[in-house]
Amino acid sequence: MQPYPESVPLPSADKRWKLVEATMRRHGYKASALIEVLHTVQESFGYLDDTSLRFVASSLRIPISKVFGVATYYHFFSMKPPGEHTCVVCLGTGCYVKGSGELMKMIEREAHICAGETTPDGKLSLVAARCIGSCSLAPAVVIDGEVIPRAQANAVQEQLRRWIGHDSR
Amino acid sequence: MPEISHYQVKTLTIDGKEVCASEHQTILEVARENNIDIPTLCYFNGLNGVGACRLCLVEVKGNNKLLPACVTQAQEGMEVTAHSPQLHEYRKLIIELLLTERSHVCAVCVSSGHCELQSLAQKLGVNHVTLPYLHEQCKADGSHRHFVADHNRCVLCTRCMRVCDEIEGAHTWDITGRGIRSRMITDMGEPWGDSETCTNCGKCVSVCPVGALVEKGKAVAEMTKPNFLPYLIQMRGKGQ
Amino acid sequence: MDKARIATLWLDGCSGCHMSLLDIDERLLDIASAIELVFSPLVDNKEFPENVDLTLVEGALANEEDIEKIKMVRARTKLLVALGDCAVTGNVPAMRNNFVLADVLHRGYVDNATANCGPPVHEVPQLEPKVIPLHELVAVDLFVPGCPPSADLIFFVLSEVLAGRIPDLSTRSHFGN
Amino acid sequence: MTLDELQEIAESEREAQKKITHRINVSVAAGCLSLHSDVVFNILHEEVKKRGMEESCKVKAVGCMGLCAAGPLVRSEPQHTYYRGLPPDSPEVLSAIVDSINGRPVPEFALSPEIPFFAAQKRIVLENCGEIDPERIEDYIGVGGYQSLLTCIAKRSREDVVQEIIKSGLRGRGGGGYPTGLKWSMVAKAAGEQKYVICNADEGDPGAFMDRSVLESDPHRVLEGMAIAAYAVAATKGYIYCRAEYPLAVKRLKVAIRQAEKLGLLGKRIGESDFSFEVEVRIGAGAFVCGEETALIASVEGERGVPRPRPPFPAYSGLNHCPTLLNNVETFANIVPIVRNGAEWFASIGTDKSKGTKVFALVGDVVNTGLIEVPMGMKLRDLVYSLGGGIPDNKKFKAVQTGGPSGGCIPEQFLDMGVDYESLMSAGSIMGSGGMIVMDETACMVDVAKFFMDFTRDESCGKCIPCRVGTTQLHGMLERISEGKGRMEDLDTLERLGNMVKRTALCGLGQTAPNPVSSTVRYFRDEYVQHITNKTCAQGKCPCSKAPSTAAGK
Repeated sequence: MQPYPESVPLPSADKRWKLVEATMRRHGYKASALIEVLHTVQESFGYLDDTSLRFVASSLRIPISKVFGVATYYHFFSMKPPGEHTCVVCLGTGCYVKGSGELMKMIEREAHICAGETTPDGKLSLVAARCIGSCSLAPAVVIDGEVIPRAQANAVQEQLRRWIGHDSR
Repeated sequence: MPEISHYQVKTLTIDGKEVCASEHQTILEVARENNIDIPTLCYFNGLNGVGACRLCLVEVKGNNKLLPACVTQAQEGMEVTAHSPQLHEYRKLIIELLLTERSHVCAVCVSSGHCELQSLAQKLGVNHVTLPYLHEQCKADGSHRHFVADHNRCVLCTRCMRVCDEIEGAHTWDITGRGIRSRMITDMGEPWGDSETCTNCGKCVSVCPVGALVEKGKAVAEMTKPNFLPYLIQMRGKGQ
Repeated sequence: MDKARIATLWLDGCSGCHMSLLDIDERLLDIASAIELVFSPLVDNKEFPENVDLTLVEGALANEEDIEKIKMVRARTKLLVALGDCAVTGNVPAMRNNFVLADVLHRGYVDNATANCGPPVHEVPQLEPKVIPLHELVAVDLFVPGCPPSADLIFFVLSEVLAGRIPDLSTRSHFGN
Repeated sequence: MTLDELQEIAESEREAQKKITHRINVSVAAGCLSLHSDVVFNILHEEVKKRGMEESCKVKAVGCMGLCAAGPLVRSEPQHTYYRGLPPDSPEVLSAIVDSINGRPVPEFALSPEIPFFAAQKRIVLENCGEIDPERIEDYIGVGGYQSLLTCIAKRSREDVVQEIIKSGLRGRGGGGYPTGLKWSMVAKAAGEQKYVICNADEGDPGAFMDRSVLESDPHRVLEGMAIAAYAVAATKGYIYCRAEYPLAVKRLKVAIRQAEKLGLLGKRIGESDFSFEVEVRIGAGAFVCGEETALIASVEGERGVPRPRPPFPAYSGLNHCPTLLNNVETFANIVPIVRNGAEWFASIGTDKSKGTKVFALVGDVVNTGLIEVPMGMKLRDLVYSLGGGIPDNKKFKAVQTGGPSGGCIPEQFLDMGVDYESLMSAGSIMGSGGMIVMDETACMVDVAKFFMDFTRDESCGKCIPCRVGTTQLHGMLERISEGKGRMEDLDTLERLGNMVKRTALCGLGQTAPNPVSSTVRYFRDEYVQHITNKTCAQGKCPCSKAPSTAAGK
């Protein structure tokens, strides 16, 4: 086995790198830990960027193209910083049948962004989920981590307007 | 090389023809030894098989699934059908799908006349596509000193990635994204010329079946690919 | 027996397919004796006639006029042949499909123009947003790919048709040159 | 810990339970939690405390009770009643409930356990859900938990356990319906020093949340099933591959693993035997195809979750090229009752070829949305109208979608069909993981087909051409039809291309991706034709219904 690549220095003094390093250490710096490590990076920094991917690649001794390939394969990983607030609309079948598609279109119109984007002022990220398993309380929307069961268009709209300063547009 | 005494000869039939296979031979290898032509695209002799292009699918009696000949080992008593009207239909449609995916314009391609996609279309009798063109937006990358990567012509066979990883050991190439948005990348998707890992060896260009990876300065139909197999066999022998 | 009524049509293409047709050279004489060329850029007929036995169409469908023409030609032709890659696949003309039409026009008539800036709007047919091969709009009876199809291939097609057979091109033809 | 020691814990747990005369179980599974059942729990707890009744009345946080439509759900015993839709913001109501525990239940919120939704179920997989506290291992041990595992290790041979599962007739609950025992015996017989057991908790089918509920409500049940499997096939290392979208399930699994390790029920030398089995949780990252076993293995290895050709099957060459047993959550959750009650008992439930029960997520246009477990073979009509309470607002039933993006839409004429693997297959759908989405007359089947093709197109890994380009083409065709730009020939092309993708795609995702299209074309051809010829969507769901109809043909 290869020795621990202790020579890879942390990218900066930011304490969050220690969390990333801890995950790698826990997994013995094995290449198979890549996804777990990327999860830690995203949890700690909110997203993945060049610096973090290069750091993880050299620490786990994985080709950089492969790390980038893995990071962009999975929809859960984001290569852009998230907005201040996040609105996840579930587009699972249960929710879709209950009108979440319309709900999403309403929010897209409201925020002037498409699913997967963040408003230019960085206030709101809009995310489409494949199914969050709240099918029996459809349509489900997750606002800043809190599940809103049987989401109503106007309630969601009101909440969003408070964030994105709709009137000033 | 395994010793002769390890060989266990298997008998099977391909398209009714009785053929012999040695241990660990794939259906495709046996077929080619016996001049039975099974079309392939992602397969490249000397690289690991991935069974991705699905052109080499064959019917095996007793199995209700079609099996990729390139990665399926020949078995004693197998009855393989490599050519049937149904398989021919499927193969034609696969080529059609590829032709609709990106911009395969033979008329302006440096590899025209030396392109595996072009000759497969001819061989299978694909003289037009019945499905609409998708016009996937791709980039062409001319940043490398010696080579050009035109992703509009890429068929995602991943030969470049495999040769770069398995033979050159650089692993400059990989895939980003997924599904219809999959793209081959060098390093972190930056221009090829900026790659820190590329050794400029040109192996990827040699194995590319189409005009996606070519040498610079070649005009239409000028880009021929060398016979890469002897080199691969030599390198495999050394490496393993 | 009556002579076969044959036409050729030139849409969005470079005329290379017609050149290749002429490259049949001396064999043209044999063909000429068996056919009547009723419409073609090579002859001086203004009107596409009715009851045409065979029409060779070069070029893709790129503007409103192409579309009108091909519909009319289809209605008046027994055997419609897509001749060459532009007619069969869209080929080079369709490479603009990767861009928005307005951008293409801007590039051609503004960015790279030295005089008379701006795309022409009068007395020229307007371009369609996307260039399409013939069969996306009308039924095509025979596909003869190639850029251009070789003279031999065109000769083969014509002689087969004149002999009353639908030519089997399955492995004779290929895209590109 | 030995079997005797385990029984001691169970005994003392049961003794402690006996002292409690009243219990109020509050569901804190994700569905009820999103309706603030945690607040309900706290208030009820406070109310009981206020009255000084903590000794005799236990307010317990439990897992899913199933009837999500009526959350937050509470069950009160010995009143033998459920409470539905309890308002978290009304302490008066909650206080009244505590006051009533010796008398008649508060009528406005009471719900009888005798209604068909509860009474017609047969709960085997879900038997502990809503009964035990998922974050207390003692609760699980109190209802006999981990006894099956330790009994197997102490008293039964590995072959014997495999035989038991074979005899039970249990089939994989993840979708394919492959006989579980056969899979186990393949892995057991496969040569290899290192073997793995992987639990597929990447419940990717949209509209399905059975596995989520089991993991959140009874995680130990799954762990024990995995450990029995590991014992039977001689594996020493296990992974649970769980979706990142299920944070609560991940949390409870991690808690459960820690608890079990602490008691020596997982980890090294389980039950003081030579058998060791360590379990780790791996979190998915949002790729539906990772539900396919070879893609899941690639993902556990830290790679792009892309399928590999089979053969070789994971049973012979799976994780790190070692023999690997892969089953899904519900399959593992069936193991303990089979081992406890015997194969004959299990085989006596269900139909000829589909044994046991199946958990379904009943969602969409149905009154009682939620989670149910019924014997295989129950009629679709009973599921929808009796347990499900029918279609809301007196609308007409149109179809039920099963099997997620790999399944199909089953029309009215199949309502009297008994639901099992074979019948669903013959109706052009599949069992899948158990999502059942009911659609009423307002659903547009072209729109539904487009929805699923959009899903598979987006989730296709892109490795093989038929799936990568084929799903995109199929989706494009449906899009054109929904925009009123379709042609009649498109219906044939949908079928021709669909068949080709089914036959030639590399993995299960591609091989089943055209199913939602082919089943809707088969049963609802009229609707397609209407979109094409009239250029309108009668249900008003498609873009063509919004633009003024331009009837002029080309």
